Amino acid sequence: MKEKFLQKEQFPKFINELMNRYPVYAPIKKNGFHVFEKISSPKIIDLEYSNTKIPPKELFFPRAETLFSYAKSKEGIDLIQDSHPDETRVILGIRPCDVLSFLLLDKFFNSGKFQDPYYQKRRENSLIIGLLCADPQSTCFCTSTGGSPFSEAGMDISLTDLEDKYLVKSLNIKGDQLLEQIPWLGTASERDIFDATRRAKKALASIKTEIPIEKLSDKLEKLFNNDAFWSPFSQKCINCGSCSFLCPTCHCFDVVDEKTSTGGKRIRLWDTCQFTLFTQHGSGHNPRPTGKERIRQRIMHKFCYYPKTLNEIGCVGCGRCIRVCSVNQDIRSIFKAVQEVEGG
Amino acid sequence: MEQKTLLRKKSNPYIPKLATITEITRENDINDLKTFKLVFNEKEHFKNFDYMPGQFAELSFFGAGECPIGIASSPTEEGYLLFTVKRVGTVSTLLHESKVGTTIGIRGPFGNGWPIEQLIGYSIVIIGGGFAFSTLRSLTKYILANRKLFKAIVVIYGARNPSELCYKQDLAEWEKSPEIHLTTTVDAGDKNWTKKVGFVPAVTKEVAPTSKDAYAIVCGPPVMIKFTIPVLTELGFANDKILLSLENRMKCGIGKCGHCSIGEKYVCTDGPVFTQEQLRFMPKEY
Amino acid sequence: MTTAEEHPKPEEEKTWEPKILAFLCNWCSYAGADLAGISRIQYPPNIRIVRVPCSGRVNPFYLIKSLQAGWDGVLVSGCHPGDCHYISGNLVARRRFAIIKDILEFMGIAPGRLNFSWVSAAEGEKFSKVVKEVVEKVKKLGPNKKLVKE
Amino acid sequence: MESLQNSMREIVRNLLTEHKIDLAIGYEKGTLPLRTSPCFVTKEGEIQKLVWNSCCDLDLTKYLFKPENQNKKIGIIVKGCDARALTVCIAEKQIERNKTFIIGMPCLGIIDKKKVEAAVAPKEILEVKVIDDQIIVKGKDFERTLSKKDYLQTSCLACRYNNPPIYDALVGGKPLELPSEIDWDKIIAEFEAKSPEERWAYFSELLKDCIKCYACRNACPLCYCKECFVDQTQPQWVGKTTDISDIMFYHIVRAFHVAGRCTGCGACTRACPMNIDLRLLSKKLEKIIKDRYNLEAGLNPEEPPAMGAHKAEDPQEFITEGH
Repeated sequence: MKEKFLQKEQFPKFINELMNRYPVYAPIKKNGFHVFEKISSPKIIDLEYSNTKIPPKELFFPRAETLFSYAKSKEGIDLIQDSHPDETRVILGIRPCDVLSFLLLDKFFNSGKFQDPYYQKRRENSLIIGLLCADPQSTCFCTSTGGSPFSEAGMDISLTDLEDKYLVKSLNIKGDQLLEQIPWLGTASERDIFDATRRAKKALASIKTEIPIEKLSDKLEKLFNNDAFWSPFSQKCINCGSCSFLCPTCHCFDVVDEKTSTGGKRIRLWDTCQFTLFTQHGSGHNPRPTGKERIRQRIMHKFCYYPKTLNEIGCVGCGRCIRVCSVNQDIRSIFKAVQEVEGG
Repeated sequence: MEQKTLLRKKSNPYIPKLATITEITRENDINDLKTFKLVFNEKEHFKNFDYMPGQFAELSFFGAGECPIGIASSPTEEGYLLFTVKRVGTVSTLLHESKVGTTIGIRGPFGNGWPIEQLIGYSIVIIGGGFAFSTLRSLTKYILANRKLFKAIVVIYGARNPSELCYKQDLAEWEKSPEIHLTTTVDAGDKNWTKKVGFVPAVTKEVAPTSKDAYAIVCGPPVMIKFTIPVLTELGFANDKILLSLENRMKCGIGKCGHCSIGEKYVCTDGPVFTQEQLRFMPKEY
Repeated sequence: MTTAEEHPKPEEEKTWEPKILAFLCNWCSYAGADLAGISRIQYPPNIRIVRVPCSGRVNPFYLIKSLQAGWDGVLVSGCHPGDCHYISGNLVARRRFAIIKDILEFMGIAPGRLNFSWVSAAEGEKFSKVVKEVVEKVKKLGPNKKLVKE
Repeated sequence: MESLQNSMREIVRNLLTEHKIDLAIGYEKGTLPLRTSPCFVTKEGEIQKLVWNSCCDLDLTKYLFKPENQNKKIGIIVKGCDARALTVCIAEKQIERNKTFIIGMPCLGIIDKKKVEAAVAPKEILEVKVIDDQIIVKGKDFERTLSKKDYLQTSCLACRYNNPPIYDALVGGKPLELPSEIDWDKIIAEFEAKSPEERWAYFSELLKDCIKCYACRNACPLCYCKECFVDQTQPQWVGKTTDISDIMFYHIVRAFHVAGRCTGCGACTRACPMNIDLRLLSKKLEKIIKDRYNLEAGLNPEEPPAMGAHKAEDPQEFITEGH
């Protein structure tokens, strides 16, 4: 019952049915790359893509988000919270690695003494239709970070591209309920499921990068004060924020106030540990004064601190940072160097 | 769709509670230190603001932003909060320029605070330098209000010059009190100064508080801390009996924004109070 | 050079008055403005004056920030070339202004929003004429909508 | 190419063994096709890592400003455009000429990886070979041969200084023929013929994807300020939000700050993760400076930068006379 198929020529019909019920977010091609956007028509969806430039974390943790506004009045100050739309939305076509990044962000934003209401609300209101990854890129290493090109974790429904059709698999009750609303979907045959399994195996085999992650955290901890280890990497880095801004698991933010003549608002914005200002005290003292400390922080945070506090690697192996780096700083070289230091 | 609703008392940790400045005390001659007395606009917010000495709050100056400030009042002082602010950045400058009656925002209390329960039954040595004495004032006040729970109380408080010593009224009271042994010192005295002249580490050595069943609690500029720790070690304080409060750049105060992280710890939620023992194993990124 | 889109709508046109921010050099144009005032020379009340120690003190930030803050036009006025109190501050200002003006106009800010003039302390009459000209220019352009932050 | 690479390595070898430099900054093979990465050579044994090919796109001048590279004698590999940027830095007294050994490379144009990637998208490039004027691109199930001249960096297409204007050693020795030219004057004139609204719309549309990662600033060899205006907080001139007005503010001021200094090396465009290309603006800047003051950046290390100088007779057609 849960495994259906969707002929590709019926894809627009499928999307239209979704759009009749929910706002739909899907990858579209813009300026030479893909981004997730709320779509106005099924035609603009482009699923022939490896992955989006901006990770879909943006849908839950936007680049800029108003935390609250305030208005000045004679009596003083009135705080106003912009209520987030309560309606459920569908996010379609997300890759497994990016969905795993949501699970990681869930652990971070929803755990601890305080929870993040903005992130939480958006997560609750989203239905995730994932697109399994038949053709991973050479920079992908999701299998090393606990994922896989056919991982369905975190999805409500998964889509597998079978050339002329999609295998549509519901993975939980939310998925079931959604598919019940589209009764005309055909039930998948044994053959469809067999094809999907074949593709999964092929995809898995095509990922060549293997990072021995066990003990990575301990090894990095020992390397913390080893300047000779970090300097070749910090030497190359120009400390721009592109790797962390475009990382699906980076979640640091800055908070700024914006003033208008009648009031203002408090906004949070993506921030990155690569910037000087990130840690600089009001006195001018900077605990991470140079690029070396900052690049070390990024690596340590993902591969040492994350495992220690949340018992997970803070990386989903999407390879975006490798592709986006203008000086070709390759995170895989850092892993390799960690191994070599220990081996030698 | 983008309906705007007035805030209710929903617990959104990013939304400040409104408060009014009811009193401003100028703390030093050069006038870059002021203590603000704040009162929540809605009295019930005091109930929800359940704090302990050593915790901090994020003060909002609407239109400019927030800054984390240690709470200088003690929970035993009811009906108001005290914050001593040095004029450094944008928000603190605007606070300094504000008048009584200005509405500001408070989020908090945040951080772990001084581990009071752990301190019960011990002698307490409080060592402070400059305006970093604020949360130590809170602690001293709190201990004095619960005096019977503790053994000897030694306070060593130093500043650059007599004018830089904060909370002069409290100091005068403590000086007379038999409950507490207070030593104040300055780096350079003036013609009215009759008390000690000397740096905090040297004075600590001189006062030589006993380390038997005692905790040392240190707060001050980095250079003072650097030279005071060896003195305490010499006096026999174990590293887990030395407590320090850290400061790092901070934005959210609730362990989400990432700015104040030191290794896997966040100063805002795991700190700001750490033992010297903990710090030994943490990166020196503070 | 301007198009219809920049013009205010007819009903707005009646009530709308441009707001112009003027950065005046302390040693000349500011005194010029003062002279205009003392001499009771009339000029439009649309300008607000910021006194600066020299036109060379005017950082291009000020000009962009003014537009961002919703001013409809900006005027920078300094000493005539050769008369600068600091010898050449006004010449530095001239290059800076030329570049920032060219950049902004290239990007689509209408010519006339950014203005530069030389007015000496003795030229009260000229100051009033400059202000009149600037106000007229900006009036024709209508309210500034570009770069304004909502 | 290969012989150029060999002579380059030979020069570095001599400099290192004769202790004329402590460090050589060049290019090494990248981990992805079409990429190279900066390479820091201090020992003779590392010289083999240095490469020279048509993917050496980075402007290495930036690395002279790194804290770890201060007080070192450095040999730096530069193309014509990089050398011009370096010249500006020397003219502005930011880099000590006598501590820098400039190894000039004759440049036949650098391949624009973004253009090549776009040509075969969404397919992934796994291998690239450049043979003379051809780029052979291979992927999982395809192979395509592209003509190099169609896939050069836009900045290369209008390059007039493919031989470094200053150098201590010039690999290859003789000037190269100029590549085909883009007529920027024409492009600028066409753009200027549009209405202000159209021009504003163009820049608004172009910049709205900016994520404010400041990669353009960090890659720019001329953005060497210890504290960038973006990071100034008292007052904070630039709003940090992603509001288009704040994004524009940043890019306008950055453009202003490189006016009369920008040599059009294209580092900002290459570094931009969002593929924003502001070259139209930087070319216009070049033209403004040339037209107004008859100056061209990065040709003469003795000449003060345009914005650091002034003349009594500077044009001032924009003066309001108050008629």
